[in-house]
Amino acid sequence: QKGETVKIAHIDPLSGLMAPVGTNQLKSFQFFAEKFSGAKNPAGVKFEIVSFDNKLSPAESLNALKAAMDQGVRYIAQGNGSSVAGALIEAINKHNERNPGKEIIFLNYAAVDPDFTNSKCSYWHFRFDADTSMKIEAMTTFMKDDKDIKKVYLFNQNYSHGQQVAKYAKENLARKRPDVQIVGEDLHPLAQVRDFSPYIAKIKASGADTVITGNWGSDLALLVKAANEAGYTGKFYTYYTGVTGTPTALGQGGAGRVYQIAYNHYNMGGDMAKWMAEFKTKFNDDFYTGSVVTIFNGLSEAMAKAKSTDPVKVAAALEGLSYKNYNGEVEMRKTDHQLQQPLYMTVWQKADKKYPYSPENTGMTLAPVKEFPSYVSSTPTSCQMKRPG
Amino acid sequence: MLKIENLHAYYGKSHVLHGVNFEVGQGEIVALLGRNGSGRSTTAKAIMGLVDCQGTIDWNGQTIQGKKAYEVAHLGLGYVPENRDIFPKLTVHQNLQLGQKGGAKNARWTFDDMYTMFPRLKEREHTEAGVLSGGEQQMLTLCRTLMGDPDLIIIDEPTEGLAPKIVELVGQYLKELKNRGISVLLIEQKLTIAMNISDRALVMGHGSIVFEGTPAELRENTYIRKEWLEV
Amino acid sequence: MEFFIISMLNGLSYGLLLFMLSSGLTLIFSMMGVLNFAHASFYMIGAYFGFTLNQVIGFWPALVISPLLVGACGALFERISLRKVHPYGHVPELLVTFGLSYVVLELVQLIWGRTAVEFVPPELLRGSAFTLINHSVEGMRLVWGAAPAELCSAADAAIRVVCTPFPATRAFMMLIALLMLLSLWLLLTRTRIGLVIQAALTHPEMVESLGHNVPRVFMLVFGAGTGLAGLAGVIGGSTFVTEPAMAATVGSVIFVVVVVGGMGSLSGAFLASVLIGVIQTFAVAIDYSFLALAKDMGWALSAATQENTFAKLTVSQVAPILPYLFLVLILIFRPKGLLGTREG
Amino acid sequence: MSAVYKFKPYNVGRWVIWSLFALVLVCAPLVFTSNLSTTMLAQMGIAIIACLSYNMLLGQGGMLSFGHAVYTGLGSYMAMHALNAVSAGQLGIPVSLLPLVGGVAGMGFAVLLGYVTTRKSGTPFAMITMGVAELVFAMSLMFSEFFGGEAGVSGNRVAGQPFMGITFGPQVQIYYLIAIYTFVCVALMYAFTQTPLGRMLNAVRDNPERVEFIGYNTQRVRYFAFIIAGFFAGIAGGLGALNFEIVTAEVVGAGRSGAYLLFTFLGGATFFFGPILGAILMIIAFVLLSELTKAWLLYLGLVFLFMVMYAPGGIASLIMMNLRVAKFGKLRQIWTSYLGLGVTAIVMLAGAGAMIEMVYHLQLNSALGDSVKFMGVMLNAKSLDSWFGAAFVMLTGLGLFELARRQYSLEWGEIQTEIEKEIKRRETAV
Amino acid sequence: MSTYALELKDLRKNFGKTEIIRGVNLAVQPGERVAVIGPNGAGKSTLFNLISGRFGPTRGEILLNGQRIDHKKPYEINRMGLSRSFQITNIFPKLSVFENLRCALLWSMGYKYTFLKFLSGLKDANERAEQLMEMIRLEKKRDTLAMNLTYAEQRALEIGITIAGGSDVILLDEPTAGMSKSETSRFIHLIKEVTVGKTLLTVEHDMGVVFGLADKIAVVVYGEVIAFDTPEAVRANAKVQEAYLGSSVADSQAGGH
Ligand SMILES: Nc1ncnc2c1ncn2[C@@H]1O[C@H](COP(=O)(O)OP(=O)(O)OP(=O)(O)O)[C@@H](O)[C@H]1O
Ligand SMILES: Nc1ncnc2c1ncn2[C@@H]1O[C@H](COP(=O)(O)OP(=O)(O)OP(=O)(O)O)[C@@H](O)[C@H]1O
Ligand SMILES: CC(C)C[C@H](N)C(=O)O
Ligand SMILES: [Mg+2]
Ligand SMILES: [Mg+2]
Repeated sequence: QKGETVKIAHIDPLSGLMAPVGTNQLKSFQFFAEKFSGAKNPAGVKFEIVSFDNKLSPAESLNALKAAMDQGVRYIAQGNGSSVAGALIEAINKHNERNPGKEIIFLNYAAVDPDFTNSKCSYWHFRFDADTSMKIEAMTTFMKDDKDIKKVYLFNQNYSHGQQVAKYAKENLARKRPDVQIVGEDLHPLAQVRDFSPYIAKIKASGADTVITGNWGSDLALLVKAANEAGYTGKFYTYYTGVTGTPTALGQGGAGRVYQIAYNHYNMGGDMAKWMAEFKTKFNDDFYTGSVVTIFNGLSEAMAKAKSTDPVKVAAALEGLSYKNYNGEVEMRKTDHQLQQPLYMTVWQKADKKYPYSPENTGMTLAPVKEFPSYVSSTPTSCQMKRPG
Repeated sequence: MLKIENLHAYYGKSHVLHGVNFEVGQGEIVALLGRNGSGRSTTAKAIMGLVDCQGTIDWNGQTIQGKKAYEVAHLGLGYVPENRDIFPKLTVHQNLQLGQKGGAKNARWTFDDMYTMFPRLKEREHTEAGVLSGGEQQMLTLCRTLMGDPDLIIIDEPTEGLAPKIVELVGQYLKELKNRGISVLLIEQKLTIAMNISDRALVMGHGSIVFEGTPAELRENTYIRKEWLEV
Repeated sequence: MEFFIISMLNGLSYGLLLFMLSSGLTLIFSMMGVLNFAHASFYMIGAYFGFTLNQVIGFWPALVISPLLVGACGALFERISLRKVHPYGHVPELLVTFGLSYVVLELVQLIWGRTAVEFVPPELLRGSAFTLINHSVEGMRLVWGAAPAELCSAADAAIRVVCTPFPATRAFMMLIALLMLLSLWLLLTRTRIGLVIQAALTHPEMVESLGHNVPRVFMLVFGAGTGLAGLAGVIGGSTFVTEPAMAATVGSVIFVVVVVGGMGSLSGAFLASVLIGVIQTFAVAIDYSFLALAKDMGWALSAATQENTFAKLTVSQVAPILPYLFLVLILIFRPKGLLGTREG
Repeated sequence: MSAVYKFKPYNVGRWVIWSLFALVLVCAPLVFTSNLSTTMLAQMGIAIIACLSYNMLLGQGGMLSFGHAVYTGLGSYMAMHALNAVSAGQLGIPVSLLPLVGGVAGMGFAVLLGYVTTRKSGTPFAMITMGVAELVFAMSLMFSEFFGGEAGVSGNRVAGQPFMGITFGPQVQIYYLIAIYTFVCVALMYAFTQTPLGRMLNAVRDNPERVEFIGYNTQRVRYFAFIIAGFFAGIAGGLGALNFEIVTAEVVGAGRSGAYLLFTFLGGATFFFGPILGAILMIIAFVLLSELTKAWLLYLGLVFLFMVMYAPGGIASLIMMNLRVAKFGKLRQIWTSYLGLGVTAIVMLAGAGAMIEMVYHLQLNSALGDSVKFMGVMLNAKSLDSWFGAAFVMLTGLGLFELARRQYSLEWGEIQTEIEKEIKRRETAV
Repeated sequence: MSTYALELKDLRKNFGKTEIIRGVNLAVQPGERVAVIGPNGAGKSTLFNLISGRFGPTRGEILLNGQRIDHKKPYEINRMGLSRSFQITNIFPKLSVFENLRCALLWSMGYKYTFLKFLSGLKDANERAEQLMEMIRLEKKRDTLAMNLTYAEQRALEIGITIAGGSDVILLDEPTAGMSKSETSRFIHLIKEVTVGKTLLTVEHDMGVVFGLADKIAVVVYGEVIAFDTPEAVRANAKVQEAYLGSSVADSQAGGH
C-alpha cells in the first residue's frame, strides 16, 4: 500500500450558519493530510482531502456523497450535525450493501449523538469524538467532587443534541449526586433566540448555582454574555466553548466560570503545541478539532496493519485497534466503533505562562483542571453490530 | 407665455404627435378640441414632460422640453389629467396638501378658497379620496392643481362625468381663473362649454393642429366641425 | 416581585430592541410598500461599519457615522437597482432585495471574515445602568450604576440579598429606540414626505406633475430606513454579537412586528414590538404544559400520552415562536394589524 | 418590456413538444451516467414538480407564498412513514405508489392550513404563509415522534415485493420512477391551466374584485387551487423521500420555500414552462455551482439581482421574446449582435470571475498557496500581474459589452417595431 | 301581486357618521329600463354597490325577484341573476378578450370550480363567448389582451362581461363615460341590443343617453329618490331642474348633437 493515495472526502458546511466551523475543520484536515502523508505515517500512504460543501443539509450531503463516489473516494469524514451524520450512515450502509466491492467508510469526527454507537450502530461508521453520554459522564464525575454545587439548571437547544445533553445530565446527576437538585430545565429553539436575559432572569430566580448546557455558537456566547450582564455568578458547564467564534464572543467575560468538557484542549503541549502554532501562523485560525489528528493516526495504523487501503480490510483492522494518540493511548472499541479516549475538563480564564495558548487572540484560554482517563468516561453500549459476510 | 413649435411625441415607437404648433398667451383660455385619440392628452403630457418628445416647448422664454415633470411644475405649470388620478388612500385634505409645492410662499389660493368653491369637498374633507363619487373626484383634482399656484393650467376634460349643473359651474370657475390672470389650456370633448368660455379654439386631428381661430369662426366652419369634430 | 420587575424590564427592552430593528423596515414597508428582505442585511452592515469605525475613531463618532454610511449604501441601492425594478411590482422588488441579502452576506464575509468580530461597547456602556437590590429584610431598593459589593452580601447567612444589575447597553438601547420613535413620528406627521410617497406608490406621474421630485423622495426614504437599520446595527452589534449570521437570525421576526402592528402604522409597530417583547419574556418563565394542565384538571392520562412530546411541551419552550403564532392569528382575525388602517 | 406573446397551441406542435419532453426524460440518464448526475436528474424531476406546483400559486394565482416547503416537506414525512410501514409489513401498497401518499398528505395539509391562509391575498397572504412556515419548522424540531428530531426519519426504499425485478434499490430505477411521475404531473398541471378553475385562478390574480361580480367566490378559487398545488407539492415531497431515503427538518424549512420562490421566478412565472427551467437551474446551482466555486452564493445573489433588474419575466420570457423574433423570421438580423453580446459578456465575466475567485482565495485558502486555477488559467492571487490582468480583461470586456449592448438594443428595438407593424398589417388584413 | 324585478325598501347606508343613502324606496318592473340620474355624490354608485352586494346596507331591504339579497355576498347575488358594470373600468387586464368573456359566463353555464374538464371542450361556453364578442363588436380583437384595448373597447368589454352571465337584471354605471358623441350613440344602440327583454338600471350624466334609453327615470339627490317617473314627467319636474339639470339641459337638447 506504500505510496498509494488515499482520498478522504470532507463533507461539511462551508456556507451558511456553521460555515466558520466547517471551514476551520476543512483546513485542519488539509493541514494534517499534509503532515501525515508519505513516510510520516506507518502505512506510507499519501492522504488527499476532497472537500464538499453540504450546507449543513442531509440531502445536500447525500449529493456530496454521490459526487465523492464518482471521484473514487472511499473514506468520508463528517462531523457537524447529527442529522447529516445519520443520513450519511444510512446512505453508506445501503450503498455498501448494494454495491459490494465499492465499500465506503465513514469517519465521524464530531457528531456526538450516542445513538450512532448504540441503536443505530453501523460497521462502517467509526466515531473519533466522545459521544454525549461520555462527555456527561466525565462532566458529572467532575461535578461530583465539587460540593459547592447544590442546584443545577439544564439549559439546552431544543433538538436532539440538546435534548440528549439534558437527558444524560439528569441520569448521571441522579446517580452520582442524588443530593443535587435540578431546579430547572429549559429547551429553547436552535439559533432563534437573540435575547437570553429572560432565561437568565429565570435561572437566577430558580437559585441555580450551576448551568449545564450543550449550546454552541451564538446560542452559547449570547447566553454567557446575558448572564454576565445580569450579574449571574453561577458556573456554566459546556461542550463547545472553544469552537470558532465563541471565544471572541465571550471575550473577557465569564472568566473562571465557564467550563468545557472535551477530548482535548488548547494547551496540550508536545507535538500538538507545535502544530497549533504552525496552524495559527499558516491559517490565522485556531486548531481545535483534535479528532482530525486522531483519525489520521488511527487510519494510518489500521492501513499499516491491514497492509491495504481497501476499506473492507481497513475497517476490519480499525475495529478494536489500540494506538497512541496525542492525548494518550486510545482504543477504537470493537463492539460499537466508539473511540475510547481520555477527556479533559477545562476552564475559561486569562492566558498565562503555564497555559499560554489564546484562541482568537482574546487573551483568554481554556486551562485544564482535570484529566479523565478513558475508563472514567466509558459508557456501555447496546450495539448489536452487524458485520458483513 | 407657452409656445410650442413642431412638437413630436412617441409612445415607445409609435409616433403620436406629428409637429404640433400653437401658443397660449397670458390670461387666455385656449380650448384644444378633437376626437378621441387625436393626441390632445398626449400634447398635455408632452408639455409636462411625461412622454418622450422632440421639438421646442417654450415657457416664458425658457425651454422646458426635456425637463422632468416636477421641474416643469415648479416653473408654474399646473396639470389636471383626464383620468383624475386622485390619491385614493389619502384624505381630501391631504390630496390638496400634496398640491402645494414645497416652500410655497403666499400662494393665490388657500384651502378655504377651494372649499368655498366646492362646498361638497369641505363636507368630505377628512374622507379617503378613493371613495368619493366620480364627480367629487373631478372637483378634487382641479382644486389640487390650483393649490400649486400655477400660472398656466392644463386641464384635460374637466367636465367628464359631471352633472350638467356642475359642468356649468366649472365653466364659471375657469373664467374666474382667467380673471385672476391665469392662463388655461382646456382640453375638451363637449363643444358647448368650450365654445362658451374660450378665447381661442384649436382643433387637433391625427397628431397635428388642423384649425386655429375664435369660437365664432369655428362655429362657422362646418367643414372642420364635420371632419375633425362631431358627426 | 424582583423577578417580575426584572422580567418586565427585560421584556420592555427586548420589545424596544425589536422596534429599533423594525422601525426602518416599517418606514420603508409602510411608505414604499417594499418588503425589504435585505433590511436585516443593512442592520448587519451597520454593525460591521460600527465595528471598524469604533477601532478607528471611537464608538460615539461611529454611532453617528456608520448609520449615515449605511443610509448612503441604501440610497445607492435604491438608485441603481430598486428604482429600476419598482415599475414591475412588489414581487420583483422583494426578490431584488432577496438577492441583495445574499450579496451583502458574502461581501461582509469577504471583508470581515466568517467568524464573529469583537465589538465592545465603550467604557461608559459596559457597566450597569442601575442595580436592583432585594434584601429579604430591608425590602427592595434601586441603586444607580453598579452596586458596591458590600450592599450585595449580608453578614448574616439567614438574610438573603440578591443584586440584579441592569446593563447600561440595554438602557442605552431603550433610549435610542424611543428617540427613533420620536423622530420617525415627527418625520411622518410634520412633513409631507409620507403623503408624497403614499401617493406616488399608485400615481407617480401625477405626484411629479404636482411638483414633487418623486425619485429623490423614494431614495431618501429608503436611505433613511436603511440608515435606521444601520443605527440599530451599531447598537445591536455591540450589545450582542457581530457575526455574519446576525442578519439571518433577526430576518423574519422583524416582519412579524411590522405586520402585527399593522402595515403603515408606526405606533402599531411600536405597540407590537413591546407586546411581543413582554409576552415572550413572561412566556419564558412559564413551565406549564398540557400535561400539567391535564394533571390539574384531574384527567387520567395514559403512559404513552405522558411521554408525548406535544403534551410535554411547555409554554417556555414555545416562547420564541410565539411571535409567529401571533402573526398568523392577527392576520386571520384582524388582518389590518393592531393599529393598522389598511390590508396589504 | 412585457412583450406579450400567446403560444398558439397547434396540436401537432403540442404532440412534438410532449414527445420531446418524454424523450429527454428517458434518455437523460443514458447520456449522464455518473452517480451524481443520475441523482441530480432525479432531483431535477422532483424540483420540476415542486416548482410547477408553486407556480400554480405564484404565477397563476398571484399568491406569493413563503411556505410552499411546508407541503412538499410534510408530504415527504408522510411518505417516509408510509414507507417504513411498508417495510415493517404493516402497509400493503407498492413502493411506486408511495409518492401518492405524499400527495394526499400534502393535499390534506393544504386543506387544513390553506383554509386560513387563502382567506387573504396579497401581502397578508404572503405573511401568513411565512408565519405558518415558521411554526411548522419550529414544530418539526420539537415533535420528534413524527419528525424524528434532528436526525429526521429514514427508511429503506427496497421494501415490499419487487415488481418485475424492480426493487428501486439502484438509483436508475428510482430515476425512472421519478421521471414517470414528472411526466404525468407536468401533463396534469398543464391540463389544469386549461380548465375552468385554472382560468378563473388567472382571473382572480388579475382582478379579484370583478371575479366576485361574475359569480365566483375568490377565496374558494384560491383555496381549491391551493389544495391542488398542495397535492402536487406532496407528490414532489414523496418522491424526495424515496430518492434520499431520509427526511429531515430542512425539507419544511424557510430556505427550501425561499428556493422555490426564487427559482420559479428566475425560470419565469408567467409562462408554464418557466418553472421547469427554474427547477433545473436550482439543482444545478445548489449541487454543481457550490462545488465549483466557493463564491457560489455571491454569484447566485448577483445573478438574481441582475435577472430581476433586466429580465423580470425570467428566462422563459427571454426565450419567448426571441421565439417571437424567430417566428417573424428576424432572428437572422440579430444573431451577430447576440454573438457580439455573448463574446464580450464572456470576456467581461471572465475578468470579473477571476477577480472574485482571487479575493475568495485570499480570504479562505491563502495558506494553501497563492495560485488559483480559474478557467484553466493559473492565477497568482498575490501578484499584481494577475490582478491587473483580470481587471484589464474585465474592463475591456465591459467596454466592448457596452458597445455591443447598444448595437443590440438598437437592432432589437427596430425589430420589435417591425414586428408590431407586421402584426398590425396582419390584423387589418383579416 | 306581481313581483318586482328589483325592489328597494327604505334602504339606508352610513359611512361612518354620514348617511349617504337616506331611505330609498324603488320598485322596478321586469323588463323596465330605468335611468338613475342625480348630482355628483348623490349616491348613485353607492346604490349600485348596495344592490350588487359590494357593501351591506345599514338598514332596509333589497329584493331581487321577490327574494331578499341584502347582506348577501356579490357572488351569491350574481348567481341569483343580477349583474353589474363599473364606473371605472374593471376587467381582467392580462386575459384576452375572449378569455375575459368566457370567464364571465363560466359560472352561469354551470362549470363552477370544475377542474376535470378542458375549457376547449366546453362547446356551449365557447360558442356563447364568440357570440358575445360579436355582439360587442370585438371579434377582431379576440386574442388581444384586455389591457391593450383602447378605452372605448375596454368599456365595451366591461359591458360584455356584465351581460355574459345572462343575468336578467343588469346595472350599468356610467357606461358611456369618456366616450365621444359618435361612440356614445353607437354604444346606446349596443346596450339596447344586448339587453332586450332584461331589466336595466343605468347611471348616466349624459342627458342624450338618458332620454334615448330609459323608460323611466329615477332622480337621486342627497341619498333620496326625489322623483321616479317617465322621462317627460321628470324633465318637467321643477325640483329636478333645480337640483340637477340646471339651464344647460335646454342647451344640450337644443344643440341636439
Ligand atoms: N400609453 C400609451 N401607449 C401607447 N399609445 C398610446 C398611449 N396613450 C395614448 N396612446 C395613443 O396615442 C394616441 C393619442 O392619444 P391621446 O390620449 O393623446 O388622445 P386624446 O385626444 O386625448 O383622446 P381621448 O379623447 O381618448 O382622451 C391614441 O391613438 C392612443 O391610442
Ligand atoms: N366607502 C365609502 N366611505 C365613505 N364615503 C363614501 C364611500 N363610498 C361613497 N362615499 C360617499 O358617498 C357619496 C356618494 O357617492 P357615489 O359614488 O354613490 O356618488 P354618485 O352618485 O355615483 O356620484 P357621481 O355621479 O359623481 O359618480 C359621496 O359623497 C362619497 O364620498
Ligand atoms: C461542532 C459543534 C459546534 C456542532 C455539534 N457537533 C452538533 O452536534 O451540532
Ligand atoms: Mg384625452
Ligand atoms: Mg358614480
